[in-house]
Amino acid sequence: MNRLHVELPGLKLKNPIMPASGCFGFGREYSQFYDLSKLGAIMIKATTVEPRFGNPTPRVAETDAGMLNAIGLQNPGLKKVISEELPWLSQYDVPIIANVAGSLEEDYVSVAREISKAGNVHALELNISCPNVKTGGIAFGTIPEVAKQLTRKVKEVSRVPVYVKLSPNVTNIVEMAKAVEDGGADGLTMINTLVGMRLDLKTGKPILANITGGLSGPAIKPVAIRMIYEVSQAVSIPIIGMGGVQSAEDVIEYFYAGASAVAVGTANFVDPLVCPTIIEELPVLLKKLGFEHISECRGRSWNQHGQLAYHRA
Amino acid sequence: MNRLHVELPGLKLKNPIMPASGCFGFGREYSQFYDLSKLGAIMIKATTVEPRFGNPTPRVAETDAGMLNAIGLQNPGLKKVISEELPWLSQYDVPIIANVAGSLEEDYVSVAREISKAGNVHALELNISCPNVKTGGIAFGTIPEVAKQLTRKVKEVSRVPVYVKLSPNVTNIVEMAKAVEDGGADGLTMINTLVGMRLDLKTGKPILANITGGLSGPAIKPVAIRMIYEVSQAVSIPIIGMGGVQSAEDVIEYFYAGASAVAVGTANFVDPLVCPTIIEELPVLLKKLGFEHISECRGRSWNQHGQLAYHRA
Amino acid sequence: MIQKEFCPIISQTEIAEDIFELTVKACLVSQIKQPGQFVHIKAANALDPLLRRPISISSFDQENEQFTMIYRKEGRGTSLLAKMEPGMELDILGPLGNGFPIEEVSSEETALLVGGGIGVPPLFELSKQLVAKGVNVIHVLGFQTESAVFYEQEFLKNGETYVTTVDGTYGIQGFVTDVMGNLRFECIYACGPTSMLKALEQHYSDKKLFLSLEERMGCGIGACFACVCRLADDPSGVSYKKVCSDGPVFRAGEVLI
Amino acid sequence: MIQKEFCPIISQTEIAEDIFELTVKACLVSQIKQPGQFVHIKAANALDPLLRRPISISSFDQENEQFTMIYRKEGRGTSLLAKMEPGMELDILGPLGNGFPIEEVSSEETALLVGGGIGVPPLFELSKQLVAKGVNVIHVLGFQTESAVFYEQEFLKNGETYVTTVDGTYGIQGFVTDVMGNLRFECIYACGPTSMLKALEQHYSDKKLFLSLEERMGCGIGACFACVCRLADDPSGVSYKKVCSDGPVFRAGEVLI
Ligand SMILES: Cc1cc2nc3c(=O)[nH]c(=O)nc-3n(C[C@H](O)[C@H](O)[C@H](O)COP(=O)(O)OP(=O)(O)OC[C@H]3O[C@@H](n4cnc5c(N)ncnc54)[C@H](O)[C@@H]3O)c2cc1C
Ligand SMILES: Cc1cc2nc3c(=O)[nH]c(=O)nc-3n(C[C@H](O)[C@H](O)[C@H](O)COP(=O)(O)OP(=O)(O)OC[C@H]3O[C@@H](n4cnc5c(N)ncnc54)[C@H](O)[C@@H]3O)c2cc1C
Ligand SMILES: Cc1cc2nc3c(=O)[nH]c(=O)nc-3n(C[C@H](O)[C@H](O)[C@H](O)COP(=O)(O)O)c2cc1C
Ligand SMILES: Cc1cc2nc3c(=O)[nH]c(=O)nc-3n(C[C@H](O)[C@H](O)[C@H](O)COP(=O)(O)O)c2cc1C
Ligand code: FES
Ligand code: FES
Repeated sequence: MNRLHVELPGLKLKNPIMPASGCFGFGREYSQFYDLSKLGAIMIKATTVEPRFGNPTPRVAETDAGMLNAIGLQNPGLKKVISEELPWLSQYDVPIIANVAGSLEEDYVSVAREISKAGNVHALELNISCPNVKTGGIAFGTIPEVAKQLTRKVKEVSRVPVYVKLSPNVTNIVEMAKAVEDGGADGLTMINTLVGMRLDLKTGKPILANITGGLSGPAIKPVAIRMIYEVSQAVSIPIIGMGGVQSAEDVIEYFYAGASAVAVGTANFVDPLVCPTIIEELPVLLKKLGFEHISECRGRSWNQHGQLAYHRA
Repeated sequence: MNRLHVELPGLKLKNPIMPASGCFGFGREYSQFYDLSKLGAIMIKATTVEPRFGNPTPRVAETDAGMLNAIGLQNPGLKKVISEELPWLSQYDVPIIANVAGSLEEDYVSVAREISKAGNVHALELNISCPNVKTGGIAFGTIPEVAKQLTRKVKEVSRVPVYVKLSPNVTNIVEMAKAVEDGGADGLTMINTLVGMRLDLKTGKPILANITGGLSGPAIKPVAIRMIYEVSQAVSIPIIGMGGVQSAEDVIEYFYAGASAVAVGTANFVDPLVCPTIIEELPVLLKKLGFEHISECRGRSWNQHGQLAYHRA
Repeated sequence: MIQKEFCPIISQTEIAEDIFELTVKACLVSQIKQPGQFVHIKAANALDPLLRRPISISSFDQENEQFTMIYRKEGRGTSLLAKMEPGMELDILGPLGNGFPIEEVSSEETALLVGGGIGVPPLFELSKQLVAKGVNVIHVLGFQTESAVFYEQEFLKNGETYVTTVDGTYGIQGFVTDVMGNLRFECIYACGPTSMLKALEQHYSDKKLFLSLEERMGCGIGACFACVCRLADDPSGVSYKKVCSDGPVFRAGEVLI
Repeated sequence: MIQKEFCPIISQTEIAEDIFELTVKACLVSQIKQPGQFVHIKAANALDPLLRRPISISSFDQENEQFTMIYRKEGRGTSLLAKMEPGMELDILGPLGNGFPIEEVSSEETALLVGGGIGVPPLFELSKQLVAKGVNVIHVLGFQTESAVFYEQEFLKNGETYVTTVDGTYGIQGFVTDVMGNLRFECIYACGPTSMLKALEQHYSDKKLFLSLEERMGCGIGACFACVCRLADDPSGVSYKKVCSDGPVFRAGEVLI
């Protein structure tokens, strides 16, 4: 019995588990540990038009049950991603979700247009929520009308479905979600990191060279679950959930909240084998809980049967 | 050498450590463990005009390095707080900061007017940020203009300085802080809890009867530090910082960020002696770090000398 | 007085499937007033898990300054606890709350002690104290299944003991209430799942009946208002009791369960 | 190949103030290629602390499948590590990165090994391998103060060894660079604080010079871009190396430190 097969716009997933963008590079490093074809999908590192070096180091700082990062969207740029990374990834039987970033609307549009042509890119993830870049970005992720416009523009040029990645650093997440749904988004991914900071006890100065960073890991899971619970009831597009996922139990909690698939970020750093481990443990846990298929869990926190037609295989 | 004495509007504090509102009741329980006069101040449980039962149980749920609560402002009401709790507390040589809550503007105004007359109430903490009450509340804590109006109204009737407690569940915390400063706030307290949620693995339903709750504890500390860092540079009123404080090191980190005093919430549940322990350890740590007085730490993350005249004894 | 103490573990044994008996050395034993009180345990020195766990005192020994708990390995905290070994120290806060009033039965009378699953432990100390007082004691202990049964022999030493299992794999098949009809007693002391307590309250409102409640806790000492329950008679709509500091044991009819 | 393995602790000793020598049994030893590689250690099974800690391999023994690390007890992770005892298991990921190229010196030549504080450990395996190869080895080891000095005897067995302390409480007073002026060598291998590495780069750009860098890490395997440094020669402004997977050892002048 296949308990894990899930279909989302543009994505036929063997299972609903995928590494989150920025926590898996372009897959090369983790391919040393396991066959990437085991994954439901791969969300690759943010891609911008030009190569970016990102922020100065230190770029990470540990926090209680979490970490801050301020990588600053370091990436080799659109051309190299298309000419080197995506072709390398095409050896694996796994759909790629390309994380699209930029400072200006044109940047997003250019990256989306080009990267969506790659054969193994099955969906885009519009990163309007990176807390670690100074220019642009913020407005896209916090002003509904701006997010909607950007989504619309990207939808116009993308050959594949577009998921918009929401920032949790807003007063009203439902409003943001509805705006990008209105803009034509095919799905949502949430949440990106919460803006946080740590200071060094000895110097009094920020540990991160960038001063602030994005908080990820188990610490933020309750915020993510709450936001997905709220948003999944207010929109009719599917959500890929993320934030502190470490185990099969966490995945089920995300489905209960209303997610249709789940991404794993920080946990990869703690255990490089975390994704295949979760994929292996999920069917056992589902069976134990009495579910024939993972989609039965979806939305159970707010709906008796937790199942919507569109994402069941 | 007294390294800990701090003065804030309305408050001459032996030390800058106080239990946070809602995490210490009205002090009776913790008085079994130590002399409450050791504390810098006490922030008592939210008081509303009428007695409130609060939300149904379960009201707490554990999370990674944190907890959710949805107490729902249970309290015995203004009359009893004034006739029983405050007189009981007056046996201790410790200033009380009264946490004022309500659903309507009138409620806040009534509580503020009456409770500020009590002799041992040296300041009010305007709770415009409780995530666990359905009516009112939210607008006060998320719309700058509304928060400002409320602050102004409360200032008109209060006999003691008014601190406004900010919610972290907003897009722009600086805007909120500036608005209440404009409204006449004498100080800020921040942060209240982040809205979060947990689901039960077996039932799929929320663990909290109230569905969502407020996330507190070490998990939220990086968010609090970041917000205090931002706000302390943008306003000229002092900040009492809180969120996950557990140790003397944490207190210093809050001062570095820009806080002028620190409140301890959830940690009281883990260790009922946490406040006196911190108070004892602080001077030792300050000495080790080379500070003569804790005020030297203040704002060190953004200002070389970390010291502002108004809060030094 | 409530104490916070680092208590060395004396012994830990798995006495049934996932059921552990844990004995610690603790000065706080001198403060125990009643059977049915509990302690609040920090299962890790670190942040994971953050909160303490409430566990009943199942028996204690003033003279040797030690007490025993029996708990089921469930989630994160109790799983960590189950890994701890003699010699290690546990951060314990207690004794907490108010327990079973043994003064409510006199020596000629019969007390019925009704326990469900992991509600059984606090009844053991109660049973010992009642017997010491000369009370006639009958125990009815309900479990899910054979592998979950524990302490039958220990209770038997104190008096008549009936064990039920839901699936009938051991003892009498059914619920504790299925056995109780045939027994005579003046007073019931009970601890177990809410459904069991409700059934008792419904059928035995004519008897003296004391129930030990469970509720999720924050502080465990009465400060955070996490664990409140409503009074049964509540004209104002705002009256309450705290399970941690007013309870966990209440007279039936006092609070809504 | 990088392995993730639960490694039983064979021994742990405090060899200087807050400096611990920890030896574990590990199959991953068979994968070690060079001295100067490191491992990434999870100091707790729980969430506290969350991230792994990078620690250098200070020596290893292929035959007995064990390797040794030397670390300073600093913050949360290393403090937890310091409490662990033989028999317990450590979750270790490794071996990681690229170490010191011993092929850069030939057997007639002299290599100078310069270590500062907790940068000393990886030089020990390097020293052993160079000596085995017939290279003449000189060690200059800098510490803060007497109580922080470790492994002097061990290094002495391999060759000339100078110890400096900043406060002059042991050995020569001053910095490692104060000693180096009088020595003759063809190649320098160094690990220690950035200030030390910078000084070496400035004064010895004419020599073969290999530096082991430190940077805060996320993944430790090259996936997260936490630990990048810029290339010294970087016309595009975006070229980089990752300390974890391209380093931690770089040829002086290759990257900006
Ligand atoms: C007064 C009292 C006495 C108790 N005595 C015993 C006893 O003697 N033996 C025993 O096995 N159990 C007892 N319990 C239940 C015990 O507290 C829980 O089983 C335990 O807290 C579960 O913790 P965990 O880490 O295993 O589970 P988790 O799922 O990791 O716990 C998560 C959170 O939920 C709380 N929680 C989970 N289940 C319960 C519960 N049933 N009651 C209260 N809080 C809960 C935990 O305390 C923690 O805060 C008692 C509970 C109370 C209130
Ligand atoms: C390649 C490499 C090899 C190393 N080898 C050794 C060694 O052999 N012996 C030794 O004692 N130390 C070594 N270090 C430094 C060691 O990693 C830190 O001392 C350790 O991570 C501190 O962890 P903590 O839990 O004590 O401190 P905490 O302050 O709790 O650490 C918090 C976070 O900061 C990181 N961090 C703190 N200090 C450093 C540092 N100096 N370098 C990198 N990350 C840091 C931690 O890894 C953690 O993520 C090495 C570092 C690197 C990069
Ligand atoms: C080191 C690091 C780098 C990240 N880079 C990106 C990125 O490039 N694009 C993006 O959309 N999200 C990025 N994120 C956010 C993650 O994709 C994810 O949304 C977040 O970390 C929450 O999930 P987690 O708690 O499982 O890590 C990054 C997170 C981390 C920790
Ligand atoms: C159980 C509980 C009850 C609380 N009740 C109140 C309250 O009545 N009024 C208020 O302003 N804040 C209340 N808070 C928020 C705390 O005062 C504090 O802002 C928050 O918990 C963050 O601090 P901490 O992480 O140290 O707990 C409550 C927090 C908890 C955990
Ligand atoms: S647990 Fe805090 S009041 Fe009972
Ligand atoms: S630590 Fe992740 S790339 Fe080096």
